[in-house]
Amino acid sequence: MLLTDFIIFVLSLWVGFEVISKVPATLHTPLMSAANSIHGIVLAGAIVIAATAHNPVGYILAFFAAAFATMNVVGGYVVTGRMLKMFKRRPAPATPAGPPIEPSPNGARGATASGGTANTGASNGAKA
Amino acid sequence: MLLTDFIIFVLSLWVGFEVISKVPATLHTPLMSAANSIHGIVLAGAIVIAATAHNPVGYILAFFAAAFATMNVVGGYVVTGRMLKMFKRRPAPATPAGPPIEPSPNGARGATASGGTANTGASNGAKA
Amino acid sequence: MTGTFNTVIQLIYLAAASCFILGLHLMNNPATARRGNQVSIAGMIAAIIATGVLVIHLGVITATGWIVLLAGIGVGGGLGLYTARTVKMTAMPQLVSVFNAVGGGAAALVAIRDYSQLGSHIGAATSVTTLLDVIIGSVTFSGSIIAAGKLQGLITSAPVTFPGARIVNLLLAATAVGVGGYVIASPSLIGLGIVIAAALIFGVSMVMPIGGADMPVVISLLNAFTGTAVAMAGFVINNTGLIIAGALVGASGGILTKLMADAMNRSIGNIMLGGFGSGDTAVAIEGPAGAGVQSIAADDAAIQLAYASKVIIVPGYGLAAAQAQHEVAALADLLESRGVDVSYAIHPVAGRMPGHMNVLLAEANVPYPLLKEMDEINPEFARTDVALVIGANDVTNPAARRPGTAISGMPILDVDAAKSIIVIKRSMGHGYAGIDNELYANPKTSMFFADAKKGLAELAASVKTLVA
Amino acid sequence: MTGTFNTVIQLIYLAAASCFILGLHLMNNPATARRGNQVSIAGMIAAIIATGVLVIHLGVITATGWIVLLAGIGVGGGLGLYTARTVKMTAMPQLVSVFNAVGGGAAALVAIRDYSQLGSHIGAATSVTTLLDVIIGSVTFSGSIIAAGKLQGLITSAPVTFPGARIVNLLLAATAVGVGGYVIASPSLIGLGIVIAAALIFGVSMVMPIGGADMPVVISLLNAFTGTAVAMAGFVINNTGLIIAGALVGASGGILTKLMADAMNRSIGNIMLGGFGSGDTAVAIEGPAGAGVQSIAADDAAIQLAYASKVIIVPGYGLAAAQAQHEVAALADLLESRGVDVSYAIHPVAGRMPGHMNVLLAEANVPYPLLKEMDEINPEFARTDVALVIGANDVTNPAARRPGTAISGMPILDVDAAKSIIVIKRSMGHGYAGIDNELYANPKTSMFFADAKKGLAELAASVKTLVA
Ligand SMILES: NC(=O)c1ccc[n+]([C@@H]2O[C@H](COP(=O)([O-])OP(=O)(O)OC[C@H]3O[C@@H](n4cnc5c(N)ncnc54)[C@H](OP(=O)(O)O)[C@@H]3O)[C@@H](O)[C@H]2O)c1
Ligand SMILES: NC(=O)c1ccc[n+]([C@@H]2O[C@H](COP(=O)([O-])OP(=O)(O)OC[C@H]3O[C@@H](n4cnc5c(N)ncnc54)[C@H](OP(=O)(O)O)[C@@H]3O)[C@@H](O)[C@H]2O)c1
Repeated sequence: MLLTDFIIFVLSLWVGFEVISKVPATLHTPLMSAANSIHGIVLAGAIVIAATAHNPVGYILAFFAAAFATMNVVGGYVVTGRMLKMFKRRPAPATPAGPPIEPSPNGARGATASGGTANTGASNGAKA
Repeated sequence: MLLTDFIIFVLSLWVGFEVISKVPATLHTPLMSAANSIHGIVLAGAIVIAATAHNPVGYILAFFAAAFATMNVVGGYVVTGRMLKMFKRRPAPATPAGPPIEPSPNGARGATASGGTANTGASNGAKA
Repeated sequence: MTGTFNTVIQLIYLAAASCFILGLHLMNNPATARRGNQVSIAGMIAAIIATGVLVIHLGVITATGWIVLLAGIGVGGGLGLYTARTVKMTAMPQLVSVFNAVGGGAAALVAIRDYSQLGSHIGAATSVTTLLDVIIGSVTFSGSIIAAGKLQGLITSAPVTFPGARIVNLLLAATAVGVGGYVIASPSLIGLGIVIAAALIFGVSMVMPIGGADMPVVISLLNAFTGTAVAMAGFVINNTGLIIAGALVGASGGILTKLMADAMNRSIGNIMLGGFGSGDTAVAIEGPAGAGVQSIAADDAAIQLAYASKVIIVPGYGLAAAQAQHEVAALADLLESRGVDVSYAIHPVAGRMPGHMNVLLAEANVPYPLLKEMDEINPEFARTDVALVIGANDVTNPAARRPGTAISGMPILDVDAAKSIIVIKRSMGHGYAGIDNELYANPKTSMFFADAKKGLAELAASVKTLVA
Repeated sequence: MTGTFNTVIQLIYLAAASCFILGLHLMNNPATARRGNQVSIAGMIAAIIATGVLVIHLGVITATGWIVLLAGIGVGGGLGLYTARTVKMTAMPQLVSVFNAVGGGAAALVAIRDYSQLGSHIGAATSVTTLLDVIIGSVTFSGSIIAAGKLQGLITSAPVTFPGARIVNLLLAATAVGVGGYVIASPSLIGLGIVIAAALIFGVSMVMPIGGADMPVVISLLNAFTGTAVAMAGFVINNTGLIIAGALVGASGGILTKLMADAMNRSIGNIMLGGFGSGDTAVAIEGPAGAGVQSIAADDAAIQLAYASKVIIVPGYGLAAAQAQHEVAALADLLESRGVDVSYAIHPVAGRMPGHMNVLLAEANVPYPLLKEMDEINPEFARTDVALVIGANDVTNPAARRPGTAISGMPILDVDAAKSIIVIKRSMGHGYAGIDNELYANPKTSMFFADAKKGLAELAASVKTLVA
């Protein structure tokens, strides 16, 4: 059991390692905040210990664990959402929406710093 | 057991999904060949069934399994190696080594189509 | 519990984890970032509900347990929602840090509870993860609170250190680990208490010596810590969901920390060891000084701007410090209404947190497309009549181009390529890096010495008079 | 077996899998690709040795088992090494396809062996994966062999199809799955045989209707299939190493297939349904034809090249077909010795496989830095005196820039920006896409009608005479 847990742990590390590709600096803070919300899943752990609590100490620990975890998960997602609102797109009044970047032939996945903006830029163009 | 195996399976799918970022087309064939060699790990399976074989049928199956798998793994890696040899660098006689690309601030990971060549180009410059 | 039931729960956890992964993936790109967050939320809801169902199914939870649990969720949820809704955009990093703290705290509590309950009946393997969870969780808890305090200005953002600080840190770490090892061998709650105390103090003494301006990176690092702590909690209560999500955050947080540090060309190492993160110690020498620096009056600056055909605004930390985002937006609108082509040059590390300028200007409803990333806008400066630098310093300092300076190697905005440059700042005071800026001595440059907020208001006023 | 022993083996598998991941990661970038392959190899060796040790430790293997095993390894290894060493660079895709076939075959055999041995004692869950393994493995086996045959020219590369082919495919698939379901319910070797047969035939009939030129994509897809089959084999014999590595290949292979298809702007869907992958049905109409097309003689072409200051060579499928790589390298050296700046413009899908031109020119020892990717070289055409197009057609066809053509939307090399263009091909014959090329009617273009090998030799000769 511990072994398979460990295997799962390592594989998840790999996923985390690979999932963050080159990100425009603008997204660093939102991404940090998003990752932050995800570890709010510890709430699941809090629920479990609340379920097995039978004495005052247990209840107190469970209470704080639940409160802390919920604060993390709720607050985290709301803040992230607010940060990402700044990517809402409104038609650009004066300037052209984006740089004329040649669509690279295999531009399938993984936003690059410039690539990222290019995308938004492009879709602005579409909207504007 | 089946459950944890499945979890491991899904996580590995995610890793595979994330690990291939934008690759210069030049590398498509070598990458395909590399992935090909990796599934040569089925040789481990062949060894296991050879270990548990006790009748002619079992032996025959084990033999072919072992032969097939070994061919896959050995051939795969050798071919990949040969393909990648073409990235060996020799000082460029006439032309400049690479395009003058501004190093992007967070150019930490994940090669982009052009980025890829830029890298090689750059290092040529260094070598030349 | 029935096998199949458990299986279903596990599969839901797996699905949730997949949502988290997909969410992060989508967040690599501004175009899909918001969808990413929604996917992630969906996964979280699924995971929590599944756990609730599991607990009900187990049926061991007492009535008090329910009350405690729901009370905790209510209180925590309320606090989280309220703070997250009301916090000012620019104060978000410290809030994230607080959420970090509570996350780490919760992870630690899970392990503590587990340890105190099981006492000596736990196998060594489990209690190693238990202790790791306790230690990492506690360090993150106190460390994150200090980090938040520094950013909020409740604690001096200047590096606080004292002779022998390093040794103290080493001792604390040694205590936590050493005693930790002991309590694994022979379980004792006092021992555990010592471990917790040592870890908490260590968290404080780890972050105190780091300058406020480096906090974004530190927070990101502590974020990765919390992830790891949560993964450990997953081992403790043997919950796959926690393990996967925790490890995911641990690794991606680590990568993210590196990207951040790279962007402000610092190494994580020398950030953690403290050093020039001293932040805003830049003393504002009153009045202009320095050789060959020419200053300019509001009206003349206004004329240049009003009759330019292309203006690029270069915002920096000063704009945030002066809270002048609305003024700058107003001025830009004014110029645009006169047909001037206005755009903003956003340096990756302008301000004091990644994306600082974006949040700031978003607050003033500057359309996102007007904000241009550095690589995108640098070529445009040559075609620009006036570069209006507002409270930006280091990110425009040509000194970065030659080696041997505090900012050498940091990519900068090629402001000096513009036909003329107007700099709004209060004095010749230094920026974060604490070095002089050669740009100000450039003959093309004229300094408009003023607080950003007031200065911009003046400019707007005089532009208006011009138009009238 | 002892728990710890098993644990160690599992950890070695995990380490091996991590090597595979890291290897693929490094292979995303030309600069680190070779190291990536070495890391991957290291992981593989570790995994195999660990398995060997495991088997010895179990001690159940018979002497005959050893002989059989080692014989198999010897034969397979020898074959693999020999073919891989001796194959011509340009024949590599078909060889990869063969390795694919044997990999899938091996995976299928593992499941067959397992099924035949365990008979009815297996739980449904296991035998679902068993059947999946058998089916996917068999399809890959026969499909890959056909694909290799088409590329090698042993089987016509033209799409082979007949009325009702689709229905037949459906029936075959239905049989495999249906009977598969039956043999899970009530195990029977005959049933398994039917499943295998149906799967094998399906593999053939799936690949036959696809044109030879689309084979690189098909091979990549089958590669992903094999990965999945191997993962299933991992489920069958409950081996984590196989599961991780297999799933890894399954997913990354899938992504890679998509990237490939995108690069030659096809969708995987319409490739699998066959269609205009018909490849080299381009009939070579003898002698020049077409309005307003001017042809040029070797000497005149030689003069243009010899006195140019910058020449870009645009190789295409024709260069490979004529095996003229050494001739082009020789000509390039000759020009460079005269101080002409020569470089090669490599279109991502020039030729018939990704990287076709790179392997081809590498064979003639053209230094890698001279090969420029499309995005990098396109801006340079404007500064180019002569663009020498050798057996390239579609990748230079301006028709791609406007909608409604077979290649619309495919990014092309901006050859027509060069001051003058010389095209070497045998006739006005079409390329892979089977459409006319407006470039040839361009006043700046002069056609040098010849087989690439002969033509280039002539050119070199006349350049030499000029120098003398
Ligand atoms: N973005 C991040 O994630 C991050 C994190 C940590 C550190 N940093 C560092 O912070 C720096 C950011 O560069 P920057 O150019 O944005 O800022 P800066 O280099 O720190 O300069 C800010 C300037 O604004 C002026 N200023 C301060 N208050 C002002 C006010 N009320 N009105 C007008 N001007 C005011 C100051 O000059 P006066 O005193 O003369 O007014 C100061 O020179 C970089 O060195 C970066 O590495 C960034
Ligand atoms: N790279 C890949 O992965 C891949 C895979 C599948 C399909 N494709 C497709 O293949 C095409 C590649 O374009 P391409 O420009 O490289 O090739 P192409 O468009 O297929 O044109 C090749 C040209 O070479 C000429 N040629 C043939 N044999 C020759 C010889 N012995 N000497 C001189 N010329 C000869 C032919 O004209 P003559 O008959 O008049 O000589 C033909 O027009 C693209 O459409 C691409 O989508 C690529």
